[in-house]
Amino acid sequence: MIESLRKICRDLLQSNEVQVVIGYGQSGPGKPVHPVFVRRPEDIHQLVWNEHCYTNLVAYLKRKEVQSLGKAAIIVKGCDERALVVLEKESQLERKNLHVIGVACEGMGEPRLRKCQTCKVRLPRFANEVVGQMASAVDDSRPRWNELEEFLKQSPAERMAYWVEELGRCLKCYACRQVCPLCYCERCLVDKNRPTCINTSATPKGNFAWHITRAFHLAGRCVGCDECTRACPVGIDLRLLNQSLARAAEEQFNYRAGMDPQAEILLGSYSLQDKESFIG
Amino acid sequence: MTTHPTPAHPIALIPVENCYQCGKCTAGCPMAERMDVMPNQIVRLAQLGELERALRAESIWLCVSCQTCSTRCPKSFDCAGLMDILRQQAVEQAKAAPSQVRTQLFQKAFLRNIRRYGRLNELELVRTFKTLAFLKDMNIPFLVKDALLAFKLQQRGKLYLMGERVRDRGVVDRIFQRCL
Amino acid sequence: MEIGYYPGCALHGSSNDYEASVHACLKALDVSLRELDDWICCGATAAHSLNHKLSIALPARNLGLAERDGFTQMLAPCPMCSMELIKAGRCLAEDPQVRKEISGIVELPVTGKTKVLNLIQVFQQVGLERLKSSVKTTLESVRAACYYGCLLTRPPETLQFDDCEQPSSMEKILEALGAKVVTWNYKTECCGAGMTMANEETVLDLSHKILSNAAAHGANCLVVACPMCHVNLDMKQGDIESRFNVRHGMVVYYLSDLVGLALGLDPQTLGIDRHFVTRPASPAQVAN
Amino acid sequence: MSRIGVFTCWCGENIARTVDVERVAEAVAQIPGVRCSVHNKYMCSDPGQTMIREKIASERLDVLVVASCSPHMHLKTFRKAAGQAGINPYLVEMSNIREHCSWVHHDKEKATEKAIQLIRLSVEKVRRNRALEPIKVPVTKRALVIGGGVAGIQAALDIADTGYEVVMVEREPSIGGKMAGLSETFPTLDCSQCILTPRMVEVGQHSRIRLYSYSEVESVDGYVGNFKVTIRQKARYVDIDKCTGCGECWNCCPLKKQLSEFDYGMGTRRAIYVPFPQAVPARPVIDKNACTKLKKGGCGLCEKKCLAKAINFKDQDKLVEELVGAIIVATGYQLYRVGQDQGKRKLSGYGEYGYGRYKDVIDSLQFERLVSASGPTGGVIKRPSDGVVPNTVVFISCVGSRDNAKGLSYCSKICCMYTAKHTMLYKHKVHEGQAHVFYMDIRAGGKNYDEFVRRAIEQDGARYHRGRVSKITEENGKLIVRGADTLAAVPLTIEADMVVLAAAMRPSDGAEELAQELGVGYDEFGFFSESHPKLRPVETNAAGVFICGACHAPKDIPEAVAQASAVAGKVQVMFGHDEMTREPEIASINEQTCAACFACVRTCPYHAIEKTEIRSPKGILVKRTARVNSGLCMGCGTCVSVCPSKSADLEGFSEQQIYSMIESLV
Amino acid sequence: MSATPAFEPKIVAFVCNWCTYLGADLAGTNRLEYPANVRIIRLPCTGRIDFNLLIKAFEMKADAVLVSGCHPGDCHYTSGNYHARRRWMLFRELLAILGVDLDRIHFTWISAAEGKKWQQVITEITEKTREMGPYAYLSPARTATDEQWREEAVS
Repeated sequence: MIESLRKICRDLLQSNEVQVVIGYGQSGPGKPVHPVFVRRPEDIHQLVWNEHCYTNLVAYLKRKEVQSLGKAAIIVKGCDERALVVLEKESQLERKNLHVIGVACEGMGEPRLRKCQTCKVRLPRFANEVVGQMASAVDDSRPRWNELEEFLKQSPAERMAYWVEELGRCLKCYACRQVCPLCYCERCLVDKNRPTCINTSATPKGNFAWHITRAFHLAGRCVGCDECTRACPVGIDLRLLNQSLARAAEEQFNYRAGMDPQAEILLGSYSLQDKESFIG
Repeated sequence: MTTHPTPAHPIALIPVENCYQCGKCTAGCPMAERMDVMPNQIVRLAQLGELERALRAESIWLCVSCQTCSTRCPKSFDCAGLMDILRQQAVEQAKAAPSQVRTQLFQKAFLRNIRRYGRLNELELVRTFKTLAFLKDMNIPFLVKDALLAFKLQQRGKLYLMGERVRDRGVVDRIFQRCL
Repeated sequence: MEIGYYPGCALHGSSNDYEASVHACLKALDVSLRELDDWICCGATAAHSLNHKLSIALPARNLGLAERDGFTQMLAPCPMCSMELIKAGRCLAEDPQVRKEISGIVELPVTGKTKVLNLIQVFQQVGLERLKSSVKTTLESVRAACYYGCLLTRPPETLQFDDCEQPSSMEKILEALGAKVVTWNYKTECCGAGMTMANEETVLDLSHKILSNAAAHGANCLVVACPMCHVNLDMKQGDIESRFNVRHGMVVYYLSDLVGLALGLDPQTLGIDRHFVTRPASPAQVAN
Repeated sequence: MSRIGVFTCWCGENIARTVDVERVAEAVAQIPGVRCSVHNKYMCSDPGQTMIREKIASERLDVLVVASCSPHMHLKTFRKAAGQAGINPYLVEMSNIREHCSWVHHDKEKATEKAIQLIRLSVEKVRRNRALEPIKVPVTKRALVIGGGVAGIQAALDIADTGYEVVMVEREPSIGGKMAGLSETFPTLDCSQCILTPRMVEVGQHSRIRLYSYSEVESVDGYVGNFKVTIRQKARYVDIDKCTGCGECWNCCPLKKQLSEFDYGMGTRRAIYVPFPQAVPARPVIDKNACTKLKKGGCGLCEKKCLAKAINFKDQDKLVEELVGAIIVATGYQLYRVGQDQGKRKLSGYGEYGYGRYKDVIDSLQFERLVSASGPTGGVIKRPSDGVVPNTVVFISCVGSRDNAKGLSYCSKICCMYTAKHTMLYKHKVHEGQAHVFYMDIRAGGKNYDEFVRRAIEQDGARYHRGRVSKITEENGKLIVRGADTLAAVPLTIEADMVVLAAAMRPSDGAEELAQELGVGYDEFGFFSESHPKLRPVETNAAGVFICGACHAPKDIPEAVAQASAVAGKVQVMFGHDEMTREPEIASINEQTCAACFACVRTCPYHAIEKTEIRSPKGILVKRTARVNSGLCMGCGTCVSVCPSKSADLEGFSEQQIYSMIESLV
Repeated sequence: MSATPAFEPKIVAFVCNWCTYLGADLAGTNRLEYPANVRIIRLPCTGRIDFNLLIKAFEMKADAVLVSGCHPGDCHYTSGNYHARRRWMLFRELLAILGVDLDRIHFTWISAAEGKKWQQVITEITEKTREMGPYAYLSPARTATDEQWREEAVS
């Protein structure tokens, strides 16, 4: 598996088809897995593949310094690939300038990550080539909104209390923004003044303003890679916010971000039939 | 006297007001020549709430449920469906046109028959139907009319003296109980 | 291929010739029919004329049985039955409320997911190519007027089968068998259906028109896929002739009869000898 | 720090009754930056406006708030006044303390409080207003007319006659449209071609009209006043400049049996042909699907015969560009196809009427050709199947129209009239003939219209039956029409020799695609939408694009012509100025911060935002960005909401303005 | 019941310039009285009404927010309100999970002809909000509507 992966990448570099391979590396067994940017065929051994390769490398494509390395090959799992689809629709990348190496994925982490437990796209669909194949069939019977529904059993005030508490811990470090493969604005709204649309103070107001904006800017875009939650140094479960919007998109508009390259972007289109029961 | 449709009334559930009286139902109806009230008039009466006259009309019993009216209706109004409901009402309210009694009797006999056996027992159906009809109109020719036919069917091995019956006749009867 | 089979009362009664014919020629095409166990009557016109709920419940019971026995597809050669079954199926599929209520009434969980087929659809599944290839005696002497009547195509939005004004599915099958078909005007006119007993004159009038028009357009036989139509056009043909004092002598075949003959089956097996009108040269004889 | 002036109005008692104007003025004076807060009985009156101008001078004010009525009422007034006093009009805001305050509240205390707050809102907004200059857009004084039917012809001539250039694009080989094929017109029964052909000739010869026949609009770029239109000239295989229209070619062409489009298949033409004798341009075209030379390289007779050497078998489609300032859509209609195929999924045909199967069941335009003196039968009514003169003709109205089941819910409006006309024309030509009409309602609103229908019934003996027809069948040479007469409450069967179906009017093929190309709205049936049903009936929501004739909705000739002239009027107004001024309160994009996600491009209702690339002088791509086309933007601000980085902003309702308004609510 | 008679709710209305604003004007011309608690912020189109504005309004201690524009099909800019409709639909979902009191945020279509509707809407919202009492945005304190929610939840 890893060998065939390395071979493909080595060939790509040798043939100079790409100038850099964005993949996973590990400084030693048991050591944490980290992204590597392999630029020379001889360094290809740096590449690893194991069940700790859960990060979504797509986020690195938006980095100027990575772009400056030349045409890239990127290693993606089925779920990561959804982000590529969104980025392409939002004309953030041109597929022809990117070589996508898909890897069949049985799920990441021990125990399995939450996102993996209900994953529906374990095989990349649009990659230039896919390494490995599925041992087990994708089981999409798994209810995907359990946590959300659990959470919604609380009363509004209880929820509010929860978030005031949770978001109260927010340091405004914006790691959630940095790791998000889909946050690519050159100047984030939160850094804009005259006017200051988002209250930047570390008060409940400020915290909510930021996290509402972050979540809503991902409405109909978030592909549920959970990088934001993973990256949060104070462990705020941002996944819930993203999920609430993802579910709405799916149930109200039968839309799943990054699944269908043909589908019109959710908040870039409308239908005369859109529900409006909530409008008086 | 007129029965105006109330929400309780099944007629109120079908959108009679959709009909704009173009008459295409009447135009295509194979039975229209024989009808006393034209199909489009039946719908009109329903629109006006003049159900009494619709229920007493012979037409609803002449309707053969061929669905031509519903199929060609430019407003996709289910005229044949209305006929069904009117028939049901006419029987419930005992307003069915006497001249068309045979059709009703036949259908009653039919249902009685399958209620008993679960499947149609043709010979018995004819027997019950003819008897019922005879009791109504004492019309001997009609009573004996098809006797010869039975013989012809016999010749062709198409006559079953003992009709089929389903094993679980209990459930059939319970279904009837729950519906009627 | 094996599919479920709902004969309906007629085919187990005076239309047993139709059943014989269907069985024989489907067998010849390796379609085995599994009869629905302990099926009940679909209720026919009587039910929907007299009680709406009953007109759903009776067919629903059968759909329930079909689901119990795991039928995905079920042939109902009688268009009345198939229409009632499909209609009930739709009501159930559309409305969970109805599903709940009816399941209670018929004492079986029923969702209406079983696909109910008419005879023509089964032939279509077998495929025209297959039919062509298995022809033993071509029917070139046949000039058939295909008669669909009402319930094969109507109501269209319920049945979703063929073109309700200009159906052509039977023609396609017969042409595949080398028969000629005539274009005529009464393909989808009504023959009087279940009025045979109660309102005979009507039936005779309507059926007379159909027979005459077919003859006028040069047909030497009628082809039907409905027991009731067969009764009215074949069994009643004598009465029609005496009532209008004409001589029709129009043989009325079931679609399966002609398919069977083309496959080389003999008229007896197909129950053709049990028809009332058998006079003019039957294509089988010509073929031999 | 701006010097703000606030002018509060009494509006006589209207405001003063429930709002303590003096107190308001005093309170407002306390707001930082307010240099002057005064009140007047009637701010909109001359004294009021004079007061404003004086204060501007005396207090050296640079921005103003007028607290009076609705901005929809007087914003223009006060902006003008300020302008006269040397203040940029866009530095003036209004507070609506009448409609939104004094008129709807009775509690003077609360009303006064609210008035103060409303004014504070406006003050906070106006502080951040920017001086704006109305956008000047140069106007190209040429009009494009798409479609050369009667509507297009009328519009083109009206515009050209006022001295402006017109470019006309017609899809068919000749202009004239549907009207050119009609026999006689209701309610006057005057010959259609006699009215139309002179107008066609005028177009053909007009010095200011450039006619592209047998051509289609390929693409449209630019915006109001400055459209760049690409026109596809379809290969005609005849050089119309060389051609003299002598007729040698089509007289010698051996392929005589081509069905004539102009006669709707009732007559024939050659492979090289002029659609009809009075065609404009009177130049032939070669049907490449028929011509043996073009198909197999044979024949070529016409080429040999043509002394002018005008035949060119190597001809190919050409693309030409035209610059125009206004676009007039007059693409007209087509008849609903009664047979099965509608080319449009949701429509279905009338299998029950046997159109296409029975030769003698024809549609209304085919009948027009049959009665037209210039038609295939020379005006003698012969039925298509065997050329026999029909003794009984059944006319059926509402075929497709008002038939939801077939997909068209609307009334085609003209069928009642032309059907009546048809019965008359028939009666006038076949005296012993009997016309039957099946109708649902007779809609004959219009000058002398109902009288006309009555004449058909009373004088020409047309028999009208109120009911639809269910089925048509053919039996030994007769068409058996099974209908109903609902007034007599009887089913009615008529044995006819010919049946004429008044098929519904539908927009021409390609109307929707054209609408999309032009950014014009259209309804579920493909008819173009006007921008306001009452007040802007010939404008569309795309500035500079106008509509007239049947592309907008079913209509008859007089209506189409009236609309065409109306359009011409609109265009003349537009061309009356060298440049157009447009409201400057429109969107703009901060190209430094734009992330080029192009959400704005997708959501802009006017396609006013374009994807562009910023390149260094050397041509190296610096970045991609969205850019607003000020000629197209109408200032709705949808782009601002969808822009994640708020690189988009809207003059007059800028982020700064709105936020400071909200903040002023504390 | 946290409301005190002294409490006057602050209601911010974001309305489009062509339908609802004119509807409010019409209410004026017809002298249709309604409570004086609403503050209108005029925007060209509902398409311009960004969710950040609504948050801002709550931050500025609005007790209720109204968003209103042209009925579907009537948008002066042809489709601004359709885009808005989708946005709001999703935005409400987000507010819901955050526990923001959805009875404090209202959406309506009010045309230029519906002065009456404007009057009713404003009156209802004001009364309702007055009953609910001041809105403590982001305070976990249990509100009246919350109790109500609980009852519905158990029933």
